[in-house]
Amino acid sequence: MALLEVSNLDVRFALRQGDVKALRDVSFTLDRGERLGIVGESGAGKSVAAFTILNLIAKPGYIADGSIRFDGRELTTMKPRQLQQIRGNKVSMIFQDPMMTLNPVLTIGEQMIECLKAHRRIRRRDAREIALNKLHQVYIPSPERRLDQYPHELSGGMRQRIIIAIALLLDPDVIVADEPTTALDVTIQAEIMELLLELCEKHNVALILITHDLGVVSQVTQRMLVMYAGRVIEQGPTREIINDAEHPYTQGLINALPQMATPGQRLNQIPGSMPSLANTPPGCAFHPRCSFSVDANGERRRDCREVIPTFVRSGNCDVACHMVRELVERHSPEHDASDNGPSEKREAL
Amino acid sequence: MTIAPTSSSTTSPSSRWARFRSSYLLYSFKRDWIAQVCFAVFVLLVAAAILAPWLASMNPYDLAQIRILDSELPPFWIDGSDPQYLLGTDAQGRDLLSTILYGARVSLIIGFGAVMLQALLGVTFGLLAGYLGGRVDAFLMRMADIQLSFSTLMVAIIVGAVIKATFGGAVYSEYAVFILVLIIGLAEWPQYARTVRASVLAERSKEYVDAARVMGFRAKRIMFRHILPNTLSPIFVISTVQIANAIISEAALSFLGLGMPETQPSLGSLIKSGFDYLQSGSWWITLIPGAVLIVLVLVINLLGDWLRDVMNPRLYKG
Amino acid sequence: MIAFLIKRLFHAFLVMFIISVISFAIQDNLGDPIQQMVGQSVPDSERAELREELGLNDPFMVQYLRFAKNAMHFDFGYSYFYGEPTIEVVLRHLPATLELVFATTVLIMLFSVPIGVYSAIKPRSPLSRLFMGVSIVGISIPVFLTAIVLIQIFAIGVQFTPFPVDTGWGSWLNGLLSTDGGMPAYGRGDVVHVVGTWSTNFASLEGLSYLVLPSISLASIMLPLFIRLIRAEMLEVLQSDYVKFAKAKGISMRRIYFVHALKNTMLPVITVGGVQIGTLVAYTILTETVFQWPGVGLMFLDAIERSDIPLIVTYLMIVGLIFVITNTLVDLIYGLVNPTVKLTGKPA
Amino acid sequence: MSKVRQQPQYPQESESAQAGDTLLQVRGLEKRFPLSGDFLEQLRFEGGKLKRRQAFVHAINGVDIDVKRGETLCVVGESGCGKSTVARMVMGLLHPTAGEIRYDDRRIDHLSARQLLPYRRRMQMIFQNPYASLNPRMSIQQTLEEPLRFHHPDWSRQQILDKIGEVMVSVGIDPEWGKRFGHEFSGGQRQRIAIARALAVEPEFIVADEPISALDVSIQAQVLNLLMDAQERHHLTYLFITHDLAVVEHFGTRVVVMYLGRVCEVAETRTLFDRPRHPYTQALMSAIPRLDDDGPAHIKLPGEVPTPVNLPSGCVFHGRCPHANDRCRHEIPQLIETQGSQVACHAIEEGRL
Repeated sequence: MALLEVSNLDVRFALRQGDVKALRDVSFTLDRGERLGIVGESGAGKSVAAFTILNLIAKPGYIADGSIRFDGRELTTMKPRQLQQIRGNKVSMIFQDPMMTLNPVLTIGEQMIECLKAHRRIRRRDAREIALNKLHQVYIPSPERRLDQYPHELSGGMRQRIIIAIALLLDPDVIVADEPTTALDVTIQAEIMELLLELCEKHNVALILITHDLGVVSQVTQRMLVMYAGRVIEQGPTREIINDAEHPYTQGLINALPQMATPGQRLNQIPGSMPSLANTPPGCAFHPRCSFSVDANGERRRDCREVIPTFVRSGNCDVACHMVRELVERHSPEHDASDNGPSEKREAL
Repeated sequence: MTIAPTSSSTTSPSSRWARFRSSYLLYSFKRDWIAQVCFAVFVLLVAAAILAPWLASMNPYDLAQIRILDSELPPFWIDGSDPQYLLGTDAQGRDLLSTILYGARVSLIIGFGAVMLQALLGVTFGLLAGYLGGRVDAFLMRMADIQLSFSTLMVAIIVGAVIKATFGGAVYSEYAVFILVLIIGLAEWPQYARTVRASVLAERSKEYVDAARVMGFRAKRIMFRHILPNTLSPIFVISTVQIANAIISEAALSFLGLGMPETQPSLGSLIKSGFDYLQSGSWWITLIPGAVLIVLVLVINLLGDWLRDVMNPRLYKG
Repeated sequence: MIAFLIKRLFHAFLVMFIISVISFAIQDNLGDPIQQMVGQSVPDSERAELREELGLNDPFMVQYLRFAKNAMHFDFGYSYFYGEPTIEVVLRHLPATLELVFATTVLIMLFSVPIGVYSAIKPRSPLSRLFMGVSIVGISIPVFLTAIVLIQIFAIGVQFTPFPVDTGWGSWLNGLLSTDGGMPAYGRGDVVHVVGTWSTNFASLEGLSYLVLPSISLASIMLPLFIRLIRAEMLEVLQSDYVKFAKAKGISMRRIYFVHALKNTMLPVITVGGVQIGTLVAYTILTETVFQWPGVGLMFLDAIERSDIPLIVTYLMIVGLIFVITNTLVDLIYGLVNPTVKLTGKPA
Repeated sequence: MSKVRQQPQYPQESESAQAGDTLLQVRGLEKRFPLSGDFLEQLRFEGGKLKRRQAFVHAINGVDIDVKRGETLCVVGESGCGKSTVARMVMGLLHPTAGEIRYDDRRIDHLSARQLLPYRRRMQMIFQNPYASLNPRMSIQQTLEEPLRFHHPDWSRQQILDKIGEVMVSVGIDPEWGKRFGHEFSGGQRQRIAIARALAVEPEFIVADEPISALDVSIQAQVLNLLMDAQERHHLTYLFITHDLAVVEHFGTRVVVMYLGRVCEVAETRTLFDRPRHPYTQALMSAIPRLDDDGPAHIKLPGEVPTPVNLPSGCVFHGRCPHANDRCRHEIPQLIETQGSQVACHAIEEGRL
């Protein structure tokens, strides 16, 4: 059984224009010790996904449908008190901006010890000992001194290390890291990423890494999801997707990287921009930007325009694309091959 | 390759009126009944005050119309009232309703006048301090700080007292409206200046200002054409609150005897003149104008609150 | 730390200097001591002599320096009306005002924090809406009107008889809507002498009852401001990343509200609020006038009526000193409470 | 005041013959910002005495840069290395503390706003944050119209409208949308409009300060392509500020690597990426996450970037450099020519590296 099982998750934000669907029909699993990347551009819903896992989505956001099972327990319907016992204890989080994540008026030690005391019956002195030990693990120089310092006395890289130490404090099963290195400088980024990878491997902690950086995902994770306009459009082993993406959007995203083009030549751009979540096109959300969805007559394919694609298995990956389905079905005689996604449904928009 | 704007669902707004009609301001006004009621009451009060000479049954400034024998008559719902005086009369036998209408007019004139003066001073100094920075900024803001730490009411009282002592009570009464506008304007400009400065600083650090500088536009053009329009919403919001404050300040000064004379009463001086008769049971002389004052200030404050929520500007705290 | 203190002290001196210049300018232009010292009958030549003797013909700067030197020793001359040193008159009235301000401050602190925090934590609850509604009404009522209404209701009494008096329920409802009055609303009542010019209202129940209406009406102007300020700050803090992170750590909501959020909320409240407490002294002029409270505010207003210039100037200087002291204290407290200020004068 | 040059439609065409000559020359540029405000804040308590000490942020500490006509010079470095400060000084948004900036062989850093005016048309700037670089109270039409009216007071209304239409089409924005306001557009579209604003006055030189950092990957590609198109069409010269080495590799003609307000290395893009010389350049390159696994092993730098308030003595990089020796701690290295690149490093000069 998977450690974390997210199925058919729908998250909405009740805004004054009506409900905005931030996540639609998102499903994935995470095994013990596995490292999963969630990739997408801004507005794809990846951060919402990160916060939803711990049911931390704040009003006006709410989980409209679906389930999140952690270790066999359903998190979406769990009582706040029980949920509190899982947060920071079994599943912990790392936020994007280390400058904003630590409380400016509490010492580092206080913020570490309170976390231990919230989850264990433990004496203050012992808690301090554990905190110190964790600071050692994240290679913070002179950790004793740090415990009595305030966040503003430390640099961004140092703070992110401390946040990683806090995330590891109670030896969690899963760490959810929401763009943990985006706010940092390139050289610091690489160090933080390496540290995170090292610690996850050493302690057999599963990692969900939310990022927009394909390079980071390809170096750290084993499996990845690609999100577009609130939906997962492709998922599978990271190497396989990076080397041979099936979905036109994933392909476009990878090909748009400067390193994929000859220096001095034009980059392979995807036209247009991601639709806002309040205004997603019907059918496949990517179809207005997709260069493959045009049929022989030069018109947009009807299914792309009208039908939301479901997952089709291609190699080890699941892809939500009508054209990929066609290709796969043409090549395999058994049509019922591996349609393990939810049944096709039309969405009125 | 051309690209349509993201919000292609909205129709292209062409005129200012069309833009206003599709604006969030109007949208939220239509949905907020408190704002609607407040706006209606405010318009009603302002209209009544402007039309006072036509609405009022008598002119309280005209001594010939006052009948001293009719003094301290209660409002219509209390025994012993005279139907001629709907809300009763004050201690000098003036019709209270008429006096209130005229008084509200004086209060509103002073309120708006003082805020215009404040805005003139505050926006000018705030813009200068924010855009020029350096010593100008340090000096202006230190002055503002000192004045604010002394509290605006205190400054107003002191300035009022000095003017009264210099020119004497008679002159003071004669030019009371102008003096009060001056006093309240001088006392409260720092609020404006600090708000404007804070938002100028925020705007100035934005890249569109750099872009304008790179284009070679002169400082005056950047200040007035680029920065000022973007600080309008905090100015607008603070203006509503400041009108309410100015009306309260005027009332307080009048109550202390530093405001409008009793022959030309504002709401504040009406309250003051009635206060002496409170113990003798004639509560209406002080409490009815008081209620009008409260309603007037309350609706302005509620409108200001609503505006702040809608426009969501960065206001200077404190 | 020492540089911080010196900076604050220098700032305080600067403010006092400006206040003293203004005060002196008022005295120099408005007060004519000769007029007060001698009668109308004294001929002009003699006046001129006296003028010379008193140094009133000296240049402005010389006269100011003399004024400042005397001011250092709290010597502001004699009151025209009382005929005694102004500083003594002020000191006699000061305890009454300070006690009123103190009682008001206690009221504000007691109510603003719990109400502000509650309405931030539960912004949609009916009780929060009620608090916010009442607070905006409170802001909109001038302090002297609050005082008048309080006097009408609790001192004079209100008789409402909208229900039939002869039925049991009717008179019960009428009784509910009516008040007997009787609360003391004029002056300080009996005070207990403590030391020097200080007599206190806090020593007896009787004395305290005289404080009730004035302090409530004085609090009515500040309390809503504080409630709204605390609520706004708290709402902002609750949106912050570090509060979200604390939630993700599994910390109890109680701890998040009262340890993580409250301290960050109170930092700006200290700076803004501290200054406001200082300005309460200014508002005492209004409450003291309504309640005939024998404090410096009432004294100041009388002095204006009587054109008692030396007394006005003394009041300005003393109140200015009080403002400066509160502001400096607030800055110090802020520096001590906020770890990001290293007391070097700038945020780190 | 220098004479306003009469510019033909594309003035660079005649000048492109001289491609390769230096358009912008920066020499010994320094910029420090006072850290403490007024006199009182400079007081420090030292050894029982009060002393006045002015603290500075040493943002730029002696930078030499040459931009050749027609090229794209990329300036890379981490936050706080001063790359944006250089850009802003070149554009006259900040005044240098020391050093000089010459444009087309004329010194421009000490000119008054009025004297700079003729250069404003020739030099333009594109900014990082597309959400802040358009005036929210002006429509796109107004945004584009204002610079044209300002710089071409003699143009007729039709001429101006034609020009606006032309630049809008050239950046891929439908001229029909001119009446709309900035907030109605997405980030990528706003950046296009900002580029159109810069192009409208027909500059020959554009400073782009992290123009794509705030954009999504797929939009970055669009904007980079647009910048390359514009360069080709108008023979533009770019000073391109970025922290993204992948973009540099693709886009730059030459690269300047900066660290803590100094230049570490200057080289042709190909040379730099094939053979990074300076230890910092090497570390920086090894830190880019690559799609493939065969990138160079990550070189770990000890410590973090020091604050520019207390600048390290000698080589600014010595605190984190694995090859630093005593000389590095005391002597400031100068740029030296070596194997096609200019490097400021004692270790390389001494042949230790």
